[in-house]
Amino acid sequence: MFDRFGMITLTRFSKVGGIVDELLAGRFVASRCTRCGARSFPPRADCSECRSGEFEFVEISRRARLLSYTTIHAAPTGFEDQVPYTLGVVELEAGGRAMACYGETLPVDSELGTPVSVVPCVRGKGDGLRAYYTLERREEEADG
Amino acid sequence: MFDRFGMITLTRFSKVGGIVDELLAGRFVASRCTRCGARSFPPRADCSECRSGEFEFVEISRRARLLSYTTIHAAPTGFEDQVPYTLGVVELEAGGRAMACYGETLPVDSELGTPVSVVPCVRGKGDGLRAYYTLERREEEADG
Amino acid sequence: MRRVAVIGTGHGRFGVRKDATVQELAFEAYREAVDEAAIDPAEIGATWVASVPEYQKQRSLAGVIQEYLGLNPRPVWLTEAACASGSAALHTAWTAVAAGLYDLVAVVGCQKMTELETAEILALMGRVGDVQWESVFGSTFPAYYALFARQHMARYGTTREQLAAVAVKNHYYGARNGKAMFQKEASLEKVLSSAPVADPLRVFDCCANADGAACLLLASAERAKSLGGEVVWLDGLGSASAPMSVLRREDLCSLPSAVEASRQAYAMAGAGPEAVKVAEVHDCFTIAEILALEDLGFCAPGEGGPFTLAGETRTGGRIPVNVDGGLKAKGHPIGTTGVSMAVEIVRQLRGACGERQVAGADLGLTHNVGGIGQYCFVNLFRRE
Amino acid sequence: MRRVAVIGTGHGRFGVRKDATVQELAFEAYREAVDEAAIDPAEIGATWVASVPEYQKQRSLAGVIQEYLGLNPRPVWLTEAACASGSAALHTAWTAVAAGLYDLVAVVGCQKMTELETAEILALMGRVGDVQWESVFGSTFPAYYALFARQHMARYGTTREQLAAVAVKNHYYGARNGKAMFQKEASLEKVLSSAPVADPLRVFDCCANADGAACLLLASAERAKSLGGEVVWLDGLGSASAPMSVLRREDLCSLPSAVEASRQAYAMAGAGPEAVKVAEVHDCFTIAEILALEDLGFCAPGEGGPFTLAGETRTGGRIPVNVDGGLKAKGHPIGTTGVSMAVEIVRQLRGACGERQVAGADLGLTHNVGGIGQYCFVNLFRRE
Ligand SMILES: [Zn+2]
Ligand SMILES: [Zn+2]
Repeated sequence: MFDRFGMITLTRFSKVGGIVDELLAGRFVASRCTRCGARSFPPRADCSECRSGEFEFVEISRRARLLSYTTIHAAPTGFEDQVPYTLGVVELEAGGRAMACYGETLPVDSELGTPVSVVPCVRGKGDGLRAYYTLERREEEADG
Repeated sequence: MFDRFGMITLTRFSKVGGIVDELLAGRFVASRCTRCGARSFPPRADCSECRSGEFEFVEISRRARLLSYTTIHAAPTGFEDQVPYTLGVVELEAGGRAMACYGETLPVDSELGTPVSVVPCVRGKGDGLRAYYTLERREEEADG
Repeated sequence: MRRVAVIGTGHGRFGVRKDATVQELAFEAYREAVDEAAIDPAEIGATWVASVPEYQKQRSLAGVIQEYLGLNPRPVWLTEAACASGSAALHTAWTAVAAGLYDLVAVVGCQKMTELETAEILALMGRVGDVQWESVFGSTFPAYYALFARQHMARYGTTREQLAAVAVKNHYYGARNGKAMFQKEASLEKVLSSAPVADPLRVFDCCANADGAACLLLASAERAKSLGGEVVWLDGLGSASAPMSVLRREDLCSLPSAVEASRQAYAMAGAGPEAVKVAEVHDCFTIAEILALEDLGFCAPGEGGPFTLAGETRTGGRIPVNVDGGLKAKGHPIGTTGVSMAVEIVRQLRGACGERQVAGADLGLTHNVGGIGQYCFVNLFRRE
Repeated sequence: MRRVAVIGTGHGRFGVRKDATVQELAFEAYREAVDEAAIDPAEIGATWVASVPEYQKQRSLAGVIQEYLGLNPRPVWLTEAACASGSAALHTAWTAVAAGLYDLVAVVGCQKMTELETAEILALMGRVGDVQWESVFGSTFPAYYALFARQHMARYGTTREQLAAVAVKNHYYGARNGKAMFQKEASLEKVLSSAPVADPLRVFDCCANADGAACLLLASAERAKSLGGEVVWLDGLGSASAPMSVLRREDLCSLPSAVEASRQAYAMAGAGPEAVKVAEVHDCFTIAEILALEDLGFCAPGEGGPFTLAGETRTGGRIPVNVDGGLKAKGHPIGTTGVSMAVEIVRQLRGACGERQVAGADLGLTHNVGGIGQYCFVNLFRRE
């Protein structure tokens, strides 16, 4: 399941593989410990607060701010056709951070601190299916 | 240079890469420390006795005895088309040991201790050139 | 040097774990160890991660594990000694506590072997030996032990039935271990008639790649005693090497690193093989368990086969060996194995092994071999 | 704990070594160290090998190295902490001698990075970070440091010229180090106009993959003093971790593992940054040297750029840094680097560095980072 997450497959199996289904349904989710309620993005199967291994996915806000970014000119395997591509790290309003590629709407020269949205995306079908998210432009007062 | 040694390439560069030229010339050689005279098969660039890094190749007898062997049915990458193949370890009369595949003349059910010869072989050309050695049958009193 | 105790053990389920990442596997074992020891994780001064890196897509695994366990900023690094990586981590941890650097540390063995594609596994299988002079002729991991087995059979008259008896015994105990990969007995006929891998070894002579994790918590004498109850001590450590290349070994009927490591461990613990009540030995192949029995002094050289066939390595025999199923039935997540062995011995010394329990176990031994013997670690654990 | 000294150093030529296997590279450094210390190798009680395994076709390298050095049956294993693997081996060795397990041990850093095919290197480059949540979006090693650089520039006004000044300095010294990969100066213009890699970092902001080996011999105080002459002591060790994932780091303008490791090392050695006369810091990228200057307390947070541009990190400046060329010009055989840093500092403390010598160096520091800071080791060496 997890092998469909992201732009290429590196990790095939994970207890949080269900994130793929959530993204396919258009939901941006964090994990939530069902014992103590601690939330995490990126999702974790095991709670860093109380060590419980029971969790659920909860939908969270897509609202975020740009923390840093880089435009990559020397690509690793699987990204050769993308260069140059821009990768950003964002601080989520719901807590936690995400790394993702810039979507079409986010200008490459956006300043640090710029409001962005983390938007679920699906590409391909069958064996070629990929579920991921991109960083998109967000108007300051608009919601995700 | 060393990338031509053996049936497949794993090690591309070595100070003892010259063994390939020796095998191409039909010579079975050991390394010899030019300071203290210590010989080694497999060859070593650095002397285990005196730590000198100066060595030369010296031709040695092909005479050997079978120490152990196995017939391999589950092949690794590069040997898929060979199964089953038989691999032997021999004790060289000149000192040291060699591992190699059985050549066409050595019966697969030879007993341990059977006299064998270690015979230089060359296969292919250009980029496909391979230099190696095989284990062949030897009559007790004949010379390799 | 301070005396060092094992105060917590954790062991995940071994097998094909299509449900978890390697760090998620590690967490299962870590959770169990922390809960068992009932300590605050903030006490853990450092962590050593044992894993053989090339099986995982995640590079530099130690960093990911320490983050996932929530143990930053305390130090962590990885130890690798092939199939003995777990014992290398345990040795490192023991030394750090013995030296007085830390009072409480963690050892995490974790390995994910079944996530790679078949082609990747076959490529790794072809690079187990010395790649310069051996692998280029097609040697594989079972092939080396097959060379050992052939010599042992020729010199001592060891038989296929004796080899198979190792597998039969280990499957018998694996069937009684809820964490084992193969929880199913295997008949002598099934072992003898399985498909050939590297003659004379067959499928049932070989252990299987597995996913899985295990964890140990070590502490200084003072901290261990403060927890109350009986303490299990790591009192004897032995560690030695032998030439990587089979072409540089004097003898193919013994692992010289095992002989040397056991000599060190017995001397340090002040106890010989006759005092050992339960042992975990490295049965990556059936012949390997036979060699271990001889190298450790449980029986004379050449006697390993008859000794096994006579049942001396079963519970009730002279020295129960691998009564958790061994690598053969429990599975062999290579970086984890040394840690898993130690977990079993500590639990045996605590009398916590249920129907697999060896009565009166007060001194236990682990024998963990790397590759074809280029490394061997022998450890002695004592309950007191 | 016993005090531990460095009694021997060896350093091979770094670069693209199309002449040698990794064990042959290791032997060059080992030979130099043994000859320099003038000891009998039979005295070496154990060896730790530092290397990042995935760059070599040879699996379980430690076994091959120990055999090729002729040190069987003494124990050996490998330590891995990404680019800080060398310091992890040194830490392990220090602990074993300090605990009293051995009187004399060897640390061998060795790495062959240029034997892989380009496709294999590109695949490795794409798995440097957390593969589950980061690498699947195309992150690379320079990309992470680019994220750090971008933040540092935004927060503190650090400039491209200041970053470039690190590279210019390190190439200046590399041109004076016969073992360096790039023994050639680089102008500010050349650095600034080199091709972009991960914006704002360019080719000359990045160190290069290299082949090479280095070796250290450590001994107990008693054994070290018996050799006569001045002794170089390893008196302060610090080692810490930080989350592997950049998504779990509080701040992108500092490596928390470096701050914590240096705190430990200064406390243990009883000396602060003002007492350090020469330092080797982990300049895998130009921004990394700037962060190091700040994390180690050589200058205030945000001052690393101006501090460098003012020449304070050159010989004659406040604290000479990487006067062997650093990773940038010397080359970065990742498993070897931590050992190479220690070799340079020990030689500086002995006054053996010729035109690169720092006058009056009696306390030296190494700062060795693994990956993007998931590991950091800081060590303090003292001549006495
Ligand atoms: Zn919780
Ligand atoms: Zn010599």
